[in-house]
Amino acid sequence: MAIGEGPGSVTTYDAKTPLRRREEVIADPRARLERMMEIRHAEQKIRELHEEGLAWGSTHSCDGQEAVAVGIAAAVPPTDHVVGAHRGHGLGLAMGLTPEQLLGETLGRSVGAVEGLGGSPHLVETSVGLVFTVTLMGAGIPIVAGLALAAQVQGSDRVAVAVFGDGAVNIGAFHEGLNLAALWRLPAVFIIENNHYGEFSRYDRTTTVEPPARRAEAYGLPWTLVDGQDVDAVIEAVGTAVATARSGGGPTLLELRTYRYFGHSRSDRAPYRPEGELEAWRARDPIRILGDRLVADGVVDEADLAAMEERCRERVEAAAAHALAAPVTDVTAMFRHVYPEAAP
Amino acid sequence: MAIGEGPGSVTTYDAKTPLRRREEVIADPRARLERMMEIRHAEQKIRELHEEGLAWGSTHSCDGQEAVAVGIAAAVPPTDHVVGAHRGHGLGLAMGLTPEQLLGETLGRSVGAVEGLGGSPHLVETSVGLVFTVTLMGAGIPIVAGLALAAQVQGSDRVAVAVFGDGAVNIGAFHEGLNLAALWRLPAVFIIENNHYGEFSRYDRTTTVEPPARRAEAYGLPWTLVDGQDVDAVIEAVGTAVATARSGGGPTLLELRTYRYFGHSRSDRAPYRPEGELEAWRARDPIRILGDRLVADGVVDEADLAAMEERCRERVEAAAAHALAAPVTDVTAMFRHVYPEAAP
Amino acid sequence: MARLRMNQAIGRALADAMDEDPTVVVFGEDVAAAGGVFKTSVGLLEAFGPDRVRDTPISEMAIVGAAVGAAMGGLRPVAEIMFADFFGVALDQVVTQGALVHYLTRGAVTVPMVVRSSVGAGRGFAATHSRTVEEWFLSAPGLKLVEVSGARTAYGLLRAAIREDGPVVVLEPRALYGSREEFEPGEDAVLALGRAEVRRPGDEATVVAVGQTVGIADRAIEELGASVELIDLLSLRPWDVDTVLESVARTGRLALVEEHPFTGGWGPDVASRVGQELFGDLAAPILRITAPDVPVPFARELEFRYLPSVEYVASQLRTWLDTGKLPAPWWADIREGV
Amino acid sequence: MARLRMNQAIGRALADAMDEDPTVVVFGEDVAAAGGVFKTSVGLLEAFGPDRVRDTPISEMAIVGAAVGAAMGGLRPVAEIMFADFFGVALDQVVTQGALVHYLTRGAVTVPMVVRSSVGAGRGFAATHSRTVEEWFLSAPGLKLVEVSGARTAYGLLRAAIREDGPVVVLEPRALYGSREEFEPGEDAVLALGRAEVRRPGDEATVVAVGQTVGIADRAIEELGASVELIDLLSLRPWDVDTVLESVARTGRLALVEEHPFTGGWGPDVASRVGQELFGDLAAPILRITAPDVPVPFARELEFRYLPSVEYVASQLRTWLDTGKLPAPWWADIREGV
Ligand SMILES: Cc1ncc(C[n+]2csc(CCOP(=O)(O)OP(=O)(O)O)c2C)c(N)n1
Ligand SMILES: Cc1ncc(C[n+]2csc(CCOP(=O)(O)OP(=O)(O)O)c2C)c(N)n1
Ligand SMILES: [Mg+2]
Ligand SMILES: [Mg+2]
Repeated sequence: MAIGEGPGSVTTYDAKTPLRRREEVIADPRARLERMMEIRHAEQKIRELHEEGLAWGSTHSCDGQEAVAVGIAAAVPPTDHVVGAHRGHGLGLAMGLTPEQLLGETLGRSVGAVEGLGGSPHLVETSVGLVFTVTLMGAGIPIVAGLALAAQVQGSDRVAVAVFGDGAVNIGAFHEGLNLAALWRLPAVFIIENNHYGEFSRYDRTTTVEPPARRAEAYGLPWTLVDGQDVDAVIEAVGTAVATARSGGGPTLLELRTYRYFGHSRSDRAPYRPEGELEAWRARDPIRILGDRLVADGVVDEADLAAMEERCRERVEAAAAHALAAPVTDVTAMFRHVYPEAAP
Repeated sequence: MAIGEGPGSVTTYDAKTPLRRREEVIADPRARLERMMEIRHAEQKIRELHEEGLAWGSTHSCDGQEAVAVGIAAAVPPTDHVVGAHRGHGLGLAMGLTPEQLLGETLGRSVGAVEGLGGSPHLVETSVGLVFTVTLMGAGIPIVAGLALAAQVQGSDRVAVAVFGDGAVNIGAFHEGLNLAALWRLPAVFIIENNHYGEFSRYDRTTTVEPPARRAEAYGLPWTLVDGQDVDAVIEAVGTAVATARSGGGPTLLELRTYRYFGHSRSDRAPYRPEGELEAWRARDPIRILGDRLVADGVVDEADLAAMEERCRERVEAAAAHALAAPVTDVTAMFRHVYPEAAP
Repeated sequence: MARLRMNQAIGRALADAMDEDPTVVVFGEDVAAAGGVFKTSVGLLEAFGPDRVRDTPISEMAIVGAAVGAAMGGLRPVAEIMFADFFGVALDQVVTQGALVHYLTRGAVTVPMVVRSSVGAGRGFAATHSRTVEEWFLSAPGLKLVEVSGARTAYGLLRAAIREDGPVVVLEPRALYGSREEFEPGEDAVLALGRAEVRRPGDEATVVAVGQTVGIADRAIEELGASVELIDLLSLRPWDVDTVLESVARTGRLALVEEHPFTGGWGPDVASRVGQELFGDLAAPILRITAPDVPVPFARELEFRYLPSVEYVASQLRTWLDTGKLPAPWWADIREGV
Repeated sequence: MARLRMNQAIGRALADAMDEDPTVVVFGEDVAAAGGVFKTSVGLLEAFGPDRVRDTPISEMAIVGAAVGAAMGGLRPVAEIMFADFFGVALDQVVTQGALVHYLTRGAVTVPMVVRSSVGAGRGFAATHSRTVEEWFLSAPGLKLVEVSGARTAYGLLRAAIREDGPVVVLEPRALYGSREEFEPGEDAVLALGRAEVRRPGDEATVVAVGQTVGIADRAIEELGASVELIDLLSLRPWDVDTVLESVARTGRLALVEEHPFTGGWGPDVASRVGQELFGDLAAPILRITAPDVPVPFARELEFRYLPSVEYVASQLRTWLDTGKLPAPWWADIREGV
């Protein structure tokens, strides 16, 4: 096995923390709610760090898309392989990365998920199966086919999952990767996280079929359109697709409908959105939907919600303080891991 | 207009010959039959030239696929733009290239379609709209979108046509090119020449939908499956698609079902074909189908057919003799047309 | 005179070209309604309409391929590839299709297309969005390649590229999009492809730089206080052999300041050619000041260490001028590539 | 001892590696049932079954991407890209994805993949199927690049590449697939990446060649009758600086025989580095014997004129050895690039 055998990142938190955090999300709906709140707080904090001039460079927030991230993390066991895309803060935290790992990466510190060498679009944590994050549109799709091929050849029951944006459905790698995965009936799940926009273009201004997931038919694959604001719907759909893949039923293409509350990246004020669109989506806020449901079901009460929010706030603040206090990544780090160390 | 303005090839036959030959094919079913015979003879001659060691290098014969070539040439006016693919001897002759141009190119002579610089997979003759031939799978598809974009922006009623193999439907450029053409409703027609094989792989062993043309639906485009052995069916389908494109109705994806009688290229004896497959297709030989029809309709009689065959044989023999007598392309030719001449 | 940011100068060049020639069209990801992610095409959609200024899907192969076809069909398309790293999915359309059409049609078809793209580090875009990948294009027969170094050269070279009858790739250092320069746009500002510019005269040594290293080298020479000639290469294919040779023949020394890692890029071609032509006439070995052979790191401190800085370039030049020997690069003592 | 054609040696290397290591898998277009269009994988499907030996669709991006993923997932995939020109549609997966995974996961994930591909002219495949595009890979941090020169090195380097824990691109001159060489396959035949080989000793000059130019240079030196050392570079990234420098320091002269056009390719890096390191110690300018800067022409006479021939290499070397000056290339009097 190539994954997880490397020396791994040097971090000050416990190496088992991500897996523990992941197990919470898998096991407990309250943990899912809290994780969604944590993601929201982390995004807010990242914006602050940028405004204060402490963070820099490329970053993409996912406020509004938390149910997608947490739903995937809850439905996919940590032994499966997931490849994410550039807008991955939420997926990273949901899958188990610590806020320190995320904020450290954003700040270019040694405690970052990849030691500050990749930046926040490049989160990885192999202990929970987040094996790579791809920032070229759709490039992760054939890679996930390859991960699934490995499982198939090895006779493993591991499943490989690709998460990518609606913008990636028009790129060549999407086509080639899906065809290959379908042809070889690979144990893979392909997830379009349709937040309605590429950078500044609504998906229906660039994509010629509605819904985009219908493209699955071009490869003889099943597809499902899912309410990405409802974490339980996400878990259900992803879980079904993963189970199908695991039992030899081949790949599924899922489209999770969601919305990003902020611009594509920091400088984008999103002037291209039609009036009222943001408000309509905010009315279906994924945190509220799950919160209301858990309150209605008597699983939590309002005081619990407030306590969760407070814990998330504190956790994120502590993570930021910790990351800011951590050393800037050493210059020598850029020379490490360019090539694997030769066996001694 | 960029096309046709360049200095053009130096050839000894009349520069108007290709257009005249094209007009014959458009106007007269007998000319279509004779052109199909000519293609068959030319392919036979090319094999001989290779066996005799006179020709060399990459070449792909299209015996069995003549109705596709001639049908397209008959349905598309010479003022439209066509981009072909590597297996293009038939399309070239059908569109109007002379046998000298084809055989000269095969032999690397100055009388070749592109002076022997491209080889027989790179036939071009702008006077009849064969504006480029692409030998990387599917790469012509976005180029044809671009040609159609030019027509659209210019307000011209020109249509652009891409002809490519069944092997090209799994390449990224197919996906990206069709989506863009559909999105912009470009005046283009995309033609899959499905001869059932890539190099040595049957199309259904690499392609996950049946028929491949159904992929049009992934771009909201209409598609048609056509009997590629019946030149009249080809003319009808291509003509309809071209008319749709010309009148602003956007692109169509056509699949013309056909079969290549010989291997992929010279060295291939095609051992991968199931027994009886070739014979079954030979029973639906496109030349025979049209010949029988014209005889049945009283347009030609058996003597006419024999005369046509004889003319084709003679024309191809004369072309071969002429090409062999022509000078080998001069070494300085490889330095010409690398860049356009600067305006004087 | 106008004082424009480089991105504004590019927008101005596009607008002037579109005004002059109705066959010029512009397309790419978010170039129309949004005016480009780097604001290099602001206002074009409003001025020239949706037929000539178009947003595309995220489909780099289709973008370049459509430019090839549109150019064959009689337009002068200017396509944008947002980050040059993305040519990794579309290189075929540039070098194997577009650049060969004229040759393979024996001059019957021309491809007057321009593909613009941003390059380089210094903006926190990390490993996959920060390379200058000039070597992907340098050896492509039929293609021309330029890299601009500021607002004025961006304007002048883009206008020249649009007028060119063959395909041209224009690389724009994205770290410079916001930098301003004063110049007079218009006919007189159009530059010639294939020509380098002497940016400062000198007689002790010649420095050749490209893109964002031109400004860095300029400040480094200033700091140094030596009489060093600075040449902005501008065109990478073909590059201006005559101007470089003339200068080095005079100064006897050549240093290159490259953003690219030591291996590959535009530098070795220039160094190797000058070494051949001026064999025996050089007073010192050719100095290549480059980035190290590693992926572009994200952390700000690392990214600016990766890039040749003014101080680093000055110190390298100083040692080399003083000793006539090659100074070790800053990373010499770090075990590389492990 | 076995006397194998180069394509057989490649098949043997694949079979031996698959025997040795059950994680080795092979896929690409028509590599399984047909044994490869160049017959480099004949019999593997029968020997190792359809799980480990697979035909793919014509989808280069998926082929390389699947190799990246399969390698991440614990296999050692050997993917085939039929003609290296086709990397123009799949370069991203090699240099921007595969080569960066180890770095961007800080060593947590390795990518032990090999991508084999055929390169070069001399077989009548014309402009779009004949380039050696080494410059597309030369500057890619995280990647290794080799080019084989016959049956023995094809076997030895491929086996080494398969054992490597990072991604390796193996270029195979397709003109040599049918050429035979006698050697003993097996453990002792495995070569080390990063090492050049001295193919013939000499003390008047050093010639460095790669791929099919190794044999051409060898015959040219033979014809010349001079004492010229011939080095087969074999590895292009990283290249064996020590072996080359040691030789040139001894002989005082360096000539490169390159299949690539004069602009770009592996030559300028070697020439520029040697020029730096041995400044003042060279008895003559570094000679680069290359192809001209034009697309590969189809006509047989032209294609073999394009490629450096034995006679041409010998005559270039002779003039250079005799005069200490650079001879003009054969195309010097032809107006180039028009
Ligand atoms: C091949 C490629 N083209 C373009 C880009 C630039 N880019 C980065 S993010 C983005 C928009 C992506 O939209 P989508 O896939 O919907 O993801 P989202 O940002 O909405 O999460 C683009 C075009 C890229 N990274 N890769
Ligand atoms: C991108 C690319 N990949 C692979 C090839 C090699 N190749 C040449 S022809 C061919 C088979 C093409 O099959 P198809 O498209 O069905 O056309 P046909 O040969 O049947 O006419 C292949 C794989 C290529 N030219 N381009
Ligand atoms: Mg989106
Ligand atoms: Mg076919």
